[in-house]
Amino acid sequence: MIEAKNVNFYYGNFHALKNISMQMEANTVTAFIGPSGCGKSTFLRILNRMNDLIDDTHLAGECLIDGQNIYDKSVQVDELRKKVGMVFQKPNPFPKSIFENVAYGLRVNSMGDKSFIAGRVEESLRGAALWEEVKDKLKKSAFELSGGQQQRLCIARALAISPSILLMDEPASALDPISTSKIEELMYALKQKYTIVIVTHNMQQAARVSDKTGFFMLGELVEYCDTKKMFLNPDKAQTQNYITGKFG
Amino acid sequence: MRRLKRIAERMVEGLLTLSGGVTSLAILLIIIFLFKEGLGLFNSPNVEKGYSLCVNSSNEIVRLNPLQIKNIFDYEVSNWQEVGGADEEIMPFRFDEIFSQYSDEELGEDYALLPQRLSEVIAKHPNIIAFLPQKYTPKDEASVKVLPTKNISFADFFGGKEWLPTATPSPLYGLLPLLLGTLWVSIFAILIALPLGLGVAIYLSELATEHAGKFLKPAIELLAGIPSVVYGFFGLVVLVPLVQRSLNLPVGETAFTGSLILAIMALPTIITVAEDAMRNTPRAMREASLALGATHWQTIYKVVVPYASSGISAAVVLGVGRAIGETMAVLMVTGNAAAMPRSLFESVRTIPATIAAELGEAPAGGAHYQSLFLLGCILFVITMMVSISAEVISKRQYSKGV
Amino acid sequence: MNKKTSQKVAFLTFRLLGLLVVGILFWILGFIVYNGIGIISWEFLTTAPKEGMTAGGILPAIVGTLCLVVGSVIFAFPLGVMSGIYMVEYAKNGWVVKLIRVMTNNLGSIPSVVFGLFGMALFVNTLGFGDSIIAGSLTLGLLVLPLIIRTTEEALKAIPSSFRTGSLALGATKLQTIRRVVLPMAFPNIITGLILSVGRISGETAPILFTVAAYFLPKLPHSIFDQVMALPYHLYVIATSGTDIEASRPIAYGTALVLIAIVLFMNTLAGMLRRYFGKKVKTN
Amino acid sequence: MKHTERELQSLKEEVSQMWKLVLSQLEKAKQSYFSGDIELAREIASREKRVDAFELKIDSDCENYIALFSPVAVDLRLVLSLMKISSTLERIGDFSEGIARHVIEEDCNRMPPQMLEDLQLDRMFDMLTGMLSDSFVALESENTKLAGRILAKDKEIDAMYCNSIALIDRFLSENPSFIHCGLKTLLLIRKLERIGDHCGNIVEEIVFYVDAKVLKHGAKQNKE
Repeated sequence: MIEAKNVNFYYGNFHALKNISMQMEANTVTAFIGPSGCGKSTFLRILNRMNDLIDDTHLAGECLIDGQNIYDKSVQVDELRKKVGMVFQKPNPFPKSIFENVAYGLRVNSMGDKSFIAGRVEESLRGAALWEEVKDKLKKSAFELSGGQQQRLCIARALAISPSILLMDEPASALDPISTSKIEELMYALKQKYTIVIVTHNMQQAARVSDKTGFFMLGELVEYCDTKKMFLNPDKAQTQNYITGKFG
Repeated sequence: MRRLKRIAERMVEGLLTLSGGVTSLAILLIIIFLFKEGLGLFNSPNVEKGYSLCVNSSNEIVRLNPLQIKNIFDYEVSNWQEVGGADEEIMPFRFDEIFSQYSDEELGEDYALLPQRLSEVIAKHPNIIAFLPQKYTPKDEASVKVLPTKNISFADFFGGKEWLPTATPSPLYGLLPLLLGTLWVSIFAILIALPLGLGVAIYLSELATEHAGKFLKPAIELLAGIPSVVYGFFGLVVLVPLVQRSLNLPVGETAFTGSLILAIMALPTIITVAEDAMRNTPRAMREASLALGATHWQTIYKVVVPYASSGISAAVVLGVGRAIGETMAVLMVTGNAAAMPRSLFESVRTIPATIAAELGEAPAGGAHYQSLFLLGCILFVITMMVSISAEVISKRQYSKGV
Repeated sequence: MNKKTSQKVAFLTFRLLGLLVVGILFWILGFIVYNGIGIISWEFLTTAPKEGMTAGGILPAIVGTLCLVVGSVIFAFPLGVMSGIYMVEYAKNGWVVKLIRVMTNNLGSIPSVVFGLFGMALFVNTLGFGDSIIAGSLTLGLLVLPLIIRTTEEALKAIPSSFRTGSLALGATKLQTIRRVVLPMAFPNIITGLILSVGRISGETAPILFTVAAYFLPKLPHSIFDQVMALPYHLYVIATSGTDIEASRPIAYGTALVLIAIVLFMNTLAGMLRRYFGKKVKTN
Repeated sequence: MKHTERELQSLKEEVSQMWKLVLSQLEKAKQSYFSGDIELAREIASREKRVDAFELKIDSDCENYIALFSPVAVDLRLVLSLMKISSTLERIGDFSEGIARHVIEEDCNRMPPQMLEDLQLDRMFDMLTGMLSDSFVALESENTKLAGRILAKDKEIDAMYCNSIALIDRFLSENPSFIHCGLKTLLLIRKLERIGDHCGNIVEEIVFYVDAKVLKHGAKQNKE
């Protein structure tokens, strides 16, 4: 379970997130929608402390995962990121073989021996619905895969280290509709085992895959509710205007 | 009025187009002049111009190569057997020695009798080999055999292991010691500079705070801006004694000292190019690695460095290029002994240093002068290859993994 | 926690290496400044060498270097700028341009001693200039040509094409656009290239060895066909082959200091200009 | 199967269930009418609420489906048809309840059996249940070949309705004491005729879903 309590985030003097409080249940898909620059990606990256990489930023408030504040001094950031996997907007496989891409996370965290890694790689590729397509070319470069396959490879890579939470930052925005629908199906299947948080520009996508949806605007969480409610009868006029495209 | 303006514009544009070709023209001219002078070496006789070698006609020797001639006159070879003749002691005879054997009267007015006297000397000693100006060489004498002179060959130049351009009677233009000296010093310099440069590049692109970067980058620019003669001077007064004392060597002017100074000079090139390459690693790639729980350092050596490897190779190649062509600093600290390099702690001589040191003393148009131009050609070709391969390497996209 | 430790060790090493590089720079600069500062005086800068270069000043060398700088800039700057304009504004993408670009890059990578050889063969011998300011200037000019071309190209490329289309749309010809819009905007950066090349010219030794530099010539040049002394060559001479090397050491330090001061001043000036104008363009 | 497809499938499943319920309502209405079983009629009346609940549920599920999955083409036609079918089914359910009420009210004693036979009420009921179950099969099998047959039955029912007006008119002029009962019977027949029309509408919706053709309001005839 993920819980944000009064999270405020600043890029320098820019107040990027204002008083965000929300809870995300285990084994659900939560989607964040909102116009560009509304802070949804920023908020996603707070959940595995990816924003630590950006200079001159700071955070106020608490962000708890399974009851523990992840910004606590005692938290090891790489351990946290092991638990909270992330998939990025553009497929970004490493310039390595397919196998090595998936094994990367295991190797850098020194998890298990050779046979364990081999088993884990297969399991993750199956989990990402990619195994059948790549099982004969594991030693080939990851760049030989199509965009959609690369993105599923990146998902497999994230799954390999057994995270409990999977963050996806517009995971299908660079893909064609067929690959997109494969990724969406995957998310639907993955929520049995993982808690998934996804940022998307595509409202239909949020509607299709998510259980709950949060609408961000200008750094504020305008509305957060069941996806069905959000797309049928949102509470706030702002939300209504945005999802009906009358925003402006 | 309008037409005049249009014509003027046309002219200016023509001028611009012409100036666009100026670098190509320069390279073309460089090639023409370098190779014209340089290749002239192969038309020069292998004995000093205007001189010839004579032996007693009873001597069965037909020809000698430049190395043999040099060894004979250096008294390193003392028996004809060693150069393919009879078992007899060699008696090298230089032209000057005639004046100690004959008085001026005996040589006649304006040395008219000189050729005659010389032939007498040669006739008297069957084991003699005489190095004489062609002007005074005895002609049509039965007792004297003039050895045929041959032009310097490619093999003499490219395969020669000795560089003695001022040796008489037969100068030696062997490229190998210079070429090896150049490579020796340059490659060792890169071996020193690469880990250092790579480390600093990683520091700059990955670790340095903005403040530290602001301080370090101009420092590296300054390091690149210091003239090579100043590096040479610094090497000469600081590094040479330092190397000599700390390693307990007879002289401090060694290949090692040269490598040290070259390493410092190649550092800015390596750092800048490698840093650029590493900065170009997509942010997404780093984030993916970090998101998988890798530490920053693991991300650097497992993702960033492999991704930047082509850029880093280009940095190395460019560094080598800079080191190979470097003249003044090397000239001042390596000691310039033109011998085949055997160890790092001996004096060596590089191609650029040879050119710089000897061109002033070589008479224009002579074989020595031409040989230095030929060295220039070699240098030109090497750096051309280096810069083209650097370009190819750095353009090579990292499309295939593994 | 093993990976933490190795990260700590590695990062510490890199920090130290960074410090080492700065250390080396300060070692070299400090050494020269420390030893040379004592000899610098008005007299040192304004008198000719005396007593076999073990005493006196370095005026002829300073003047000589100045002559070479001016000479080569007069030759190389217009040519380089024009060439850069051609490359950016006129050349269409084709094999000719590719060739020219490769040639420019390669010209930049040719060792300076090869330029010296070339200058000697062409300007000194073939064209019969003899060892002279003009031969040396032309050689040095050729050497810095790629630098000027490259900085000009970069300066021009940094101008957004919207300015060009804007001007063209008002009925200006291409040349007018370049002259009135593009060049004035690119000018500061082009000047940066010029300053950098001045720094480069003042420090180069190898190309002038055989084309202009005089071992010892205590008078000032009268025409462009005179030989001159030059700072870098003077340093080389008194450091390695002066009449009394030990006695002339202080002079050598002084010369090195003057040389380094000129070169570094130029580089810093160029860097400051670049940063200043870089910022200015950005905020616009 | 993709989860969007599964979602659509379950929507269809709901409509089938509603369908079965309505069908059984109609059958029971017939049974109670002919046997005068008031208990059964009460049961029908109370089960009508379930039909209404079904309609509401299917409506909101369809809304959600459109809102969340923004269906297009055949999926969109299916959802739209299902929505209309469910409301039509609800209407049919209402009529079934109306028949049940007719039984419950008891104020109308039986028409003479001969009259009922002449009116062919039995046959009308059977045709209607046949139409309803046929159209159900048509939807399940996505087969529109049955459509013509069902629409033909509708015409037949219309004819029977017209015929029954004449019959009752004559019957009442001969037996004025049956006026109340006769009118009520006419209303009942009118209900059956309406059910027939609704079945026809359902078939038109199925044709719209499967073949994307609009049969409504004689659109077909206009085209021809």
